[in-house]
Amino acid sequence: MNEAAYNALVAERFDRAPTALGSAVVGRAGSPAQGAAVYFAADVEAGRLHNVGFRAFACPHIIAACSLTAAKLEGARPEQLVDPTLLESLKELEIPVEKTGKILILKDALSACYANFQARQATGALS
Amino acid sequence: MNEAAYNALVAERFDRAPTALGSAVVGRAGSPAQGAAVYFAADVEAGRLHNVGFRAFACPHIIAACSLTAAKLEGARPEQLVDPTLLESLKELEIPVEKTGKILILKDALSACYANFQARQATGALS
Amino acid sequence: MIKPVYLDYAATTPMDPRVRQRMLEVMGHQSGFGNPASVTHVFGRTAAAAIEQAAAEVAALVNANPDYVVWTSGATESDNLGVIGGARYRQAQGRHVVTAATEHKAVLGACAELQRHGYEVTYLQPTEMGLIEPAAVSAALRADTVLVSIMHANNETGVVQDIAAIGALCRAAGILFHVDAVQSAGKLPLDMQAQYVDLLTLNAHKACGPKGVGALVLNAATVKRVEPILFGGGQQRGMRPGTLPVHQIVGMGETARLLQLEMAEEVQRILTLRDNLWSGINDLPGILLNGHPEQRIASILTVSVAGVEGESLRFAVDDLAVTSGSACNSATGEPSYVLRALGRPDVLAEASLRFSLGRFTQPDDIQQAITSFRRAVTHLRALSPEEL
Amino acid sequence: MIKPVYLDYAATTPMDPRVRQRMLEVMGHQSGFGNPASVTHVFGRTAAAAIEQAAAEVAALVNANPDYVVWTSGATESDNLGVIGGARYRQAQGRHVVTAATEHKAVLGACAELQRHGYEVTYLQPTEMGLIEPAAVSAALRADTVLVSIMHANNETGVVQDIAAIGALCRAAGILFHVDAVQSAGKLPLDMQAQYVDLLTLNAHKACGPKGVGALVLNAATVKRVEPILFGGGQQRGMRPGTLPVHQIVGMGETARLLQLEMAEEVQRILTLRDNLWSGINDLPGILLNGHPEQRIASILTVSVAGVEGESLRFAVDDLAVTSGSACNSATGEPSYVLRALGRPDVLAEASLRFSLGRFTQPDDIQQAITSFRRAVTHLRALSPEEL
Ligand SMILES: Cc1ncc(COP(=O)(O)O)c(C=O)c1O
Ligand SMILES: Cc1ncc(COP(=O)(O)O)c(C=O)c1O
Repeated sequence: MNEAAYNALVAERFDRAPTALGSAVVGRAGSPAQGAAVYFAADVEAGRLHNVGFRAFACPHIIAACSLTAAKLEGARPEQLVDPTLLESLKELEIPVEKTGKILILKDALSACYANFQARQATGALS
Repeated sequence: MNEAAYNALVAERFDRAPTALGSAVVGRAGSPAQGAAVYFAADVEAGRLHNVGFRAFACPHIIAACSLTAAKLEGARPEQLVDPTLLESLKELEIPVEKTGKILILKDALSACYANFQARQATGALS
Repeated sequence: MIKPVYLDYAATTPMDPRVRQRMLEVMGHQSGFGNPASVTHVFGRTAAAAIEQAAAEVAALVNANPDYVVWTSGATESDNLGVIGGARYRQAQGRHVVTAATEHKAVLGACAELQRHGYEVTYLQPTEMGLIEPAAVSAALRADTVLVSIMHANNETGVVQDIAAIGALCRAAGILFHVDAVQSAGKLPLDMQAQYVDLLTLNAHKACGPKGVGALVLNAATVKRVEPILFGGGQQRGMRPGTLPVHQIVGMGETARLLQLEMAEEVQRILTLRDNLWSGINDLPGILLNGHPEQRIASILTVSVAGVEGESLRFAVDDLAVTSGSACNSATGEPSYVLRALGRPDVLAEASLRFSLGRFTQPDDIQQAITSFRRAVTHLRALSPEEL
Repeated sequence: MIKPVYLDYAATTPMDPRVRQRMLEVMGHQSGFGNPASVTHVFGRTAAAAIEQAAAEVAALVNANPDYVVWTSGATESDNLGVIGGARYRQAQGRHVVTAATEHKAVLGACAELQRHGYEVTYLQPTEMGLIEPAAVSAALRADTVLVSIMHANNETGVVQDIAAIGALCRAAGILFHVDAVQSAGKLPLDMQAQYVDLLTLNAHKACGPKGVGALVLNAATVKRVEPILFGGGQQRGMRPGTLPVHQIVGMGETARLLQLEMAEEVQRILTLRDNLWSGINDLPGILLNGHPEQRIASILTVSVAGVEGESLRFAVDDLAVTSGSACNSATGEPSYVLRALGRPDVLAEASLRFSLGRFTQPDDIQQAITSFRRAVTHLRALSPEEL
């Protein structure tokens, strides 16, 4: 119950200004009614993600998780959007178990982003 | 309920040491089980009561009432034991109404005392 | 760590140093500590006299007879005693009770307990503005209605009900009228006679007095007693047993005295502060006032913020001590049932903040609240995908 | 006016200045005043932490789990919650309760309330010494017995029951055992595990803490909850709603800490004082000790005086603040039902004085009590017709 249980890393990540958003690949999941809506976007250059950014209607833990994940993806290969190890560093945020459902929304947004990458690659829209 | 409601006169009368008791005429009424037992006694000389004293197993109000009454009877004529005005001065003690029953015991003891006077007079025991 | 600005007076309040002082006088180990039931000695009688004075102070605030102030452990117990004890006292007349969906949980919980014991309860729905219309109360009354419980000012929205009108209806029908006046005491005039209130719930800690003490005040003209809900040594004419906590009661008496003394000025001061707060934030888009815009107490301002998530909103204003929903709900983490009853969807009920002002609130505090709130809303909207 | 000597610690006690000091720290208007349910801000969390500490202090005194301390408004409420809430929690198992005729009215009143709701209650009679024999409890248990409530030390006589033996019986039979330990806390060792106690009633004001706060402690190993008897905001896991009175609870915590710290020495000191009192008066004829001469707590000495009237006896010792019967009875003016249950006739029950000693009692006080008592008895006997 104690909402105060946000650690310093959550607070730091929560307070950051929104970052630049790429536009080449995008992915969205969730809705306010579900308790969280998450949006990821990035540019792709030379097979690497750039300007990885996010937007979120979500609690502080999920906002911090988005921020941390976006930072980690900067310069990464698109496959890493769905790399099972990608979210490991979220442990540092000490997100309470009852928010597992909301982390899934974040994951879904990343998957959607990767699906968008694959679709755009298939159409040759990405070099 | 407030037992503290004893006025200064009650306190003063309650604290007095027991007085000398005559022995010519005596009267008793009540019992501990009834909540009060009162005993009056006096000598009779030249048609007047002397050494009017009392003993009481009773609450402070009734003890004070006995004390006041005994004092008033000192030197009085025996008929005054049953004089309806005798107990008027008890007003000063501000005895609560719920103790009316106990005042009756006091009255009964005075009446018994007077009855004893009459009986002894009839037998010629009193001059 | 810098203390946040305290704007949560509707949850509880800092104790006024004057109240504290009066309490201290009966917390000594030399005097003032007696058991008021110990009428056989001066320690007890002194304590009893202190309680009589406190009863007079509380009764004066609400125009009641001091002999009919029943001391309790707080408003929760007063509400329980008023509703359950009042209904049981009248149970020969029937077993139907009327209340509103927006009442405090202490009233709703007491009603639910009555239901478990065979009573029927009608829960009136408020208008979108939070009002319980007297006509709606009137329509709900039945031949077997024994009690109506409608609060004066709502703890989440500050909306004020027309208790005089509802009281008049009940009086005419011979039905007990219970009012929870916890949030309105000292903020609105209270007069149990003029407002036809039979049973009135008060506590001290929402008005700069001690926590853990309250009163159920009976209108001596209409109701001589209620059935007890706690059982014991027969104190308080058998209506509420237990050793009376003298320091607490003395604190509540002083609380009432200060409320009465300072009400007129203080309400004006708070109103100005609250209006400044509102005009400092309501130019942002999507800021919705919860509850009626005029029929409300000065000290509470509850807003919902469109397009932001509730938990993040609270976190973003963590330099402000405010509540989302009532303090009780803040422990359960659920969106406020009161705001939902006003028709707010869950997302908006969640993204709400209650600013509640009080005796020690200063203009600087309001300035900080405005700054913090604007920063938070702007930040969260910038982060939000809804804005894209 | 000269203050009488206070020898009425069993009715209530002066507050220890150390307890008062701790309370003051959370009665400020700058800090410590939060609502512990307001978990969203530091004011609330600070208050919640203070309450956790108090729970640890109370739990340590009785060997319990701090998470299972339920705060109440005092022992009356704790007794009600323990008896009614405990019985209702187990109601699927049956509706029979066992208690004693010499229990506090808070327990007897709670039992009577259960009876009004279809329960059966067996009231055990004590021996002439005031003991409730474990064998008598055992004989009263039935297949549908759900709860036994027996107090530890009696408030009128100081007689101590063998709760470990009774607890073992109940545990073996799977029956909840509730103990009112108000008078024994800090005077006798209390261990909910070793004594097989499931539900324990405590308060603060009988042990130099604040009035108006108590606890029902649950034995986490055997009973996870009781049914609430007050209804509201869901605080304390729904077992007892209402804003927690932080200063009161902090005061009770400190009270418990001091009891534990000082018990051994303090009990010895009090025992010496009480023995001096007893040997200073018992050479007078017709002075009868009420209750068992050894199985008793150090702090209470209750005597009946043959041949004197009760009200006059109390008046004659008005330089002593003592009680005839318990403080509760002193408000009703009736002779003690506890002394009557011990077989004392009304006249002797009426002519009884309870001397109860405590933390601030000094040898001088005892000297004055002896002098005053002897003077009173001598005076009244001299006035009495029974002596003739
Ligand atoms: C309107 C109202 N009624 C009752 C209560 C319960 O008050 P207490 O905490 O004194 O039990 C509160 C506060 O929580 C309230 O705001
Ligand atoms: C044994 C016992 N239980 C319960 C109580 C009731 O305590 P409180 O006054 O805290 O309600 C008392 C004191 O009156 C007592 O002595």
